[in-house]
Amino acid sequence: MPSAISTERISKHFGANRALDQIDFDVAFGEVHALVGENGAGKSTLIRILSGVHQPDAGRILVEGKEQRFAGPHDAIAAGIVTIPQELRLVPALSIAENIALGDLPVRRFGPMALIDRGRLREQGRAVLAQLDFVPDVDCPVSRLSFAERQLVAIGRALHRECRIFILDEPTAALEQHEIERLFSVLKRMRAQGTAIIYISHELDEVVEVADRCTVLRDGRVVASARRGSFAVADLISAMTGRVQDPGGSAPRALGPTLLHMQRGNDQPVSVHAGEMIGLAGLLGSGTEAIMRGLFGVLRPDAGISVGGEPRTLRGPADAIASGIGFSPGERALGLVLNQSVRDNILLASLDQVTRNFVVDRQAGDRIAAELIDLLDIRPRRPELPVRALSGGNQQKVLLAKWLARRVRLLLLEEPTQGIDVGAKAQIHALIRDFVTRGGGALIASSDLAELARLCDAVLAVRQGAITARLDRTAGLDDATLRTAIGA
Amino acid sequence: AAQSPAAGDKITIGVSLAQDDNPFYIAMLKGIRARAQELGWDVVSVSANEDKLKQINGVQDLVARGVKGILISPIDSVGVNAAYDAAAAAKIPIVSVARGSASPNQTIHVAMDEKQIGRDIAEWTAKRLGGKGQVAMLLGPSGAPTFKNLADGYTEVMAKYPDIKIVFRSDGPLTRERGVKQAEDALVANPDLAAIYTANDDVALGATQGVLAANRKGKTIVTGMNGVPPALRAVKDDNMAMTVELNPVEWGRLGVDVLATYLKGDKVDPRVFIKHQLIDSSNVDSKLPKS
Amino acid sequence: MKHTSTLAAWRGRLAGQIPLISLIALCILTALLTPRFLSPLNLTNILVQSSIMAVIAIGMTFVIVGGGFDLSVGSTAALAGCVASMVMLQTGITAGVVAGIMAGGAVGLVNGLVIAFLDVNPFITTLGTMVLVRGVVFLITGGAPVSGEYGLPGAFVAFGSERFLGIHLLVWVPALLLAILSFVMYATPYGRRVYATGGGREAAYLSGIPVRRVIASTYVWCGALAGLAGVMLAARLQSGQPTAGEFYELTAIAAVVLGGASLHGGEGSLYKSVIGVFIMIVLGNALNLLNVDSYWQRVAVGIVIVAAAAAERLRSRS
Amino acid sequence: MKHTSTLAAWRGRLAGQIPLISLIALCILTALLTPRFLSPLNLTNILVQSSIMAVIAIGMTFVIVGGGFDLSVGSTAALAGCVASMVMLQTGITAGVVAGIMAGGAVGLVNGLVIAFLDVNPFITTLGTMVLVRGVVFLITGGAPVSGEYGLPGAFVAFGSERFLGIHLLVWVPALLLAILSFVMYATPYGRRVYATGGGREAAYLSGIPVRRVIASTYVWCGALAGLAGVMLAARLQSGQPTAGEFYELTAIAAVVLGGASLHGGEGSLYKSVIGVFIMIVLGNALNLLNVDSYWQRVAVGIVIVAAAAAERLRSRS
Ligand SMILES: Nc1ncnc2c1ncn2[C@@H]1O[C@H](COP(=O)(O)OP(=O)(O)OP(=O)(O)O)[C@@H](O)[C@H]1O
Ligand SMILES: Nc1ncnc2c1ncn2[C@@H]1O[C@H](COP(=O)(O)OP(=O)(O)OP(=O)(O)O)[C@@H](O)[C@H]1O
Ligand SMILES: [Mg+2]
Ligand SMILES: [Mg+2]
Repeated sequence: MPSAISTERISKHFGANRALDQIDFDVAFGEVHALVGENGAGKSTLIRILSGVHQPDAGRILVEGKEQRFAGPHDAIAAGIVTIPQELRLVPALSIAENIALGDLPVRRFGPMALIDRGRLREQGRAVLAQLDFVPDVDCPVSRLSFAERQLVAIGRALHRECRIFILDEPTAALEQHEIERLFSVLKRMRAQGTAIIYISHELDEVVEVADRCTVLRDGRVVASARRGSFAVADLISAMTGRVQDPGGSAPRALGPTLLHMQRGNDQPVSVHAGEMIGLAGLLGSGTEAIMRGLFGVLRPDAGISVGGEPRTLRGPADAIASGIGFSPGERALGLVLNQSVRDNILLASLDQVTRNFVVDRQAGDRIAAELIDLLDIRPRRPELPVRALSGGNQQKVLLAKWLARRVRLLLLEEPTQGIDVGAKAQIHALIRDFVTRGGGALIASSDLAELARLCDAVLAVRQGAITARLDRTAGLDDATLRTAIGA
Repeated sequence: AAQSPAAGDKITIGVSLAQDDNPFYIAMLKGIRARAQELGWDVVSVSANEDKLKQINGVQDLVARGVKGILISPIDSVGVNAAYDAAAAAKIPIVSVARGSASPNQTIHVAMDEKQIGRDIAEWTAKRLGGKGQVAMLLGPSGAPTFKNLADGYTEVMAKYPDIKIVFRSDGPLTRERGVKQAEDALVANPDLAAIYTANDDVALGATQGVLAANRKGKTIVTGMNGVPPALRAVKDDNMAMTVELNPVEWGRLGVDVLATYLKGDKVDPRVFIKHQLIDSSNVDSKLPKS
Repeated sequence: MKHTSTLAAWRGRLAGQIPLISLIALCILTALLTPRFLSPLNLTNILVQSSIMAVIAIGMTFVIVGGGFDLSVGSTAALAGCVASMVMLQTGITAGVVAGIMAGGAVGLVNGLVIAFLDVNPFITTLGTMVLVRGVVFLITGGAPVSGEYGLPGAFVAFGSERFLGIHLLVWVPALLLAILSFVMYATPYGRRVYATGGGREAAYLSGIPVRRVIASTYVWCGALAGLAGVMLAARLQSGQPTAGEFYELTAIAAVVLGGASLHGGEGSLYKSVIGVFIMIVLGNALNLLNVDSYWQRVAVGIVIVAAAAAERLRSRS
Repeated sequence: MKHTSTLAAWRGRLAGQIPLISLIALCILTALLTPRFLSPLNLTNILVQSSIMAVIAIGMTFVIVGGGFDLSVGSTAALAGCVASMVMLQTGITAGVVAGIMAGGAVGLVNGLVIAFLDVNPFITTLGTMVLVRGVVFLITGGAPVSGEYGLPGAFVAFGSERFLGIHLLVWVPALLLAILSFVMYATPYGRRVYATGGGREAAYLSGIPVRRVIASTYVWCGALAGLAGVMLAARLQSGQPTAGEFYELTAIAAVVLGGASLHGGEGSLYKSVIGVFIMIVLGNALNLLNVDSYWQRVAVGIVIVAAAAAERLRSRS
């Protein structure tokens, strides 16, 4: 039996940048084939080619052994390929139900006329989301949903389409353990029904759990491919990075003065000391976003905030930044000016620091940008490249670099390692640790409870908008306790 | 039939002019208001700004307001017939001033003889040029019949002079700015230009600046039309060769008088003409305000 | 709990109707200031005066919901009116009307192809066609109004003034269009594709919606409806007028935006755009009835436009 | 390898200069068709004719880079010209010029405050002020040009025609502005904030940039520069003209977009906008010199605008 879909020597360039180099790749019906690799390795580019968004410079795509050319996504969809792209693409003004059925609306026919069947539209939306244990009002416009909820809608949209080949590009980046498990059970059922699945993730544990086969990309080339049972997390890492991972140990740190303190009603206080990393954990829609934004002055907090021991009213991000706070939002597009260069984005919050005599000191700016690009290993090392041309993981690093350039004392980080490869994740963890060791503080909201458990000195659990518990490392911290605390 | 107003009942008349931002119509409205006040009438004015539909709408609004008579300077001779129909349906007399209409419901037209004015300008220019030379025409807005008639009269006469050639024609809005730019370009394209015809004084005043800038003062003459004060001064200063005085204030007064006569029930000719006069250096002094 | 949520829902529903509320407020205020406002004659006038702009605004809504912009509608209406008149004088009324609408559709098609398939900015493309089409109109008419020796056919001119069931024929046109096309926008897959394309082109594209074809189609709608408006205008002006329709584009876009559509695309509804047209027309009518000086009228129009738009913004704030 | 990358870099650099290339192509074509095009008189004319629109386009670039839109520049220029003339006749030249520019800045401030702080759509806000300001101009002037009994002061009128180092004073103004303001846009934190705000308002906000103040400031620039342009226009027309500046808004926006700015904000440069102005002015000049019929001129202008914009698009495609 031929493969469901396969590629032969696919290559793709962006300008002088070679994203893919002679890729041979295939997936069979009833198989989950995982694709892993560092940020910028070319995974998404390969997916975009398989789903008709990009056209390859060279090479062939075969669907069930027959060569196919995709002029656009509609051709790929017609060939039975459904994709959840890495960047969520939803229509904010349309309802959840309409987004799910976008491009394939249920209709009733009256002779030549086709009218939308709204009842069926809603039902389909509800049914498909129920598989993921997500039961929203499907008439609600997507613009009102949180990032993670939108990710569920995007998954729902893909599940809605009957397909023979299903491609998921980092579908779980913002998701909770519970939703991830639901997704996996759906995937397993689809595999049992004979669907071919391509799965991309930086969560190598997930990959080992779900994949029948795993291919590793590095710098646009296939460097390894193995079947279930013959690969483990460590092998994948060394294939991806070409080196053996050293587990970053956490050096003991001395706590400094309180950097941030917030007390709301009867809640547990939020307090971050210099040298401390505090986690913020909560289920979908539990209100961690609102807490972070309140601390950054975006939402008017209903509580006394003090920064560095002094009470402050934060009237906006500018106030928060002036008090030494930096914030990186979970949705990258909100933190980056996508059409501006890496350099300009890094300097965005520190323009006044690099200004001499009312003029931006270009050399100083270039130096700072270059240092941070080095430090964070942002690739490609071209400060003048627009941020939109960077892979997702590298964009995430730029977001962090922006605040390191500003030398803030306190970082508010939402999903700081979302979509980041293992190597880079360790790098970023090390960077945050280093930042904290040098007298900074960090408040980290993450849906990855294991990450919080590994990283933080204490984790605050959020339920229905209230901070209900504080779990200290000294009292033992692991994802199971966290899960119980947030009510998962 | 005309209704004769009951004594003591204050009469309101409606006015719909083609533009409200043109000195010509501003002066005309002044004349209308002044004469109406003398008669003890009220005036309601709506503007159209060269938008035909807006003029129809405005007249409809006047009819809805219950005016006793309407003075209109129609933007187009056919295009605003619906305005005349609306007035007729309400049995309100409607008098065209300056521009005219082909509508059968036009009660009276207080007109100027546009073609004749164009001919007169052309004759004057031809005489001044000695029957030969290149001429540029800066016309009015495309499609407006008044300016078409003026230009037709002008070209009709110039056609009779074999040595006079019209080498440049352009239409557009009646602004000073356009006059400058078009004159500049016309003079680059035709450095020996002997005369520039313009459809109105504002364009003419702009054109004189273009002539000055190209160092053609005295060699390229500019003619205008309307006789507004700055143009008279330019004629006096020898920057402009000639303009045509229409005296819009008088025109407005005449319109009100014609309407008054009609409302009294007296008979009026369907077409009443207003006089025009060419103004050049020979007679400009009598027209300038005494200071 | 139940109580507040009903209240909130009501507030939300009210907020969605701010254009309508603004219109009603405007009407009440005018009616208080002058009783003539509510006279049957005046109400009829308002309907007739709104009809042509309403047809254009309906077409403009397609384009704006699809994420575009069309400055060429005024010139297109003039073209259609002149073409219709010329053909009508030769061949007959039906042929003339069809020719006018098709001329409009052709302009829309050009706009649509250039914008959707060559990716040229809609502002600049339709500014170009606005100027170009006006040139074509002057070329084919020689700049003079088209009404033939003896005027346009009587039956056609009558269309500009006759009534059916007491309502002017000119008013029936947008009324029927509104009913049919609202249905198309709301209930057919095509309509939802327009919203999806305008609201998120990438998402629509990745869902297999032929976004380019959808975008091009919105301009064809807009052009054809501007053409129809031009034909109606010719009936009302009893001639094809080459200079007709100046500034229509800005009025139409203003009406659509006053109706709550977003110039970023994906939002807006035909019915609210028509409300926007009424706001503009009633405002002009009221100022005329109140004998407001034409210079002050401009000041008042400017203020009301901004105020109405500001009120509409309160919605997204609340 | 080295070779191809230099080639690619060159191609990229060329593609960034498509507006300039279009302009040069247009000039060469015209010069071949008529030798008069390159005469010193004509080149001077082109510079002078471009100067006023260039000043407006520079201001418009601020607004468009900041993610906005301004339709009110034409009315604002008329207001400034009339205010300057009126004040000048009373008080003196300097006071008049300052009053004109400040009147423009005041209109810009109103636009900016309404748009940035009330979140009203820029299109509708500036459409409103466009109409409103025109009304104010007519009110203060009574609709008649302002030039006093004996004309505006001679020294002021001379400014509209005199030269310095062989170049008209009118031309020096945009030249100096371009130099100074390009520096502001590129090298100062303020300039970078304008780009960031236009390119990603949310990201700029979350980076501590006072986006509302930045947006409002772009409209003040635009208004004040439109005011300055109005003053220059008054000098050139030797009077304050209440009807001046109609359609300036569309021409200015077209020039900025032809110069490669994005109407979505965050992209564009002052120098390229001025190139866009030259394209528009040279085109009109060329058609006049070639004695193209004014109807055909419209057709040609429309085609060239769309073609130039399409050429500019090729950049992002290649
Ligand atoms: N549109 C584009 N223009 C220019 N370069 C691009 C573009 N898209 C991707 N690239 C480049 O191609 C390379 C591969 O990117 P790709 O997005 O496929 O990486 P990825 O493996 O999906 O990374 P990540 O794990 O971070 O999502 C990167 O170097 C990236 O910078
Ligand atoms: N969101 C997008 N991302 C990337 N490329 C896009 C996007 N939108 C459009 N394109 C480009 O547009 C091209 C085709 O566009 P599109 O699919 O909209 O055409 P279409 O309307 O489907 O036409 P047809 O069905 O006739 O082929 C693609 O090659 C692609 O490069
Ligand atoms: Mg990727
Ligand atoms: Mg296609």
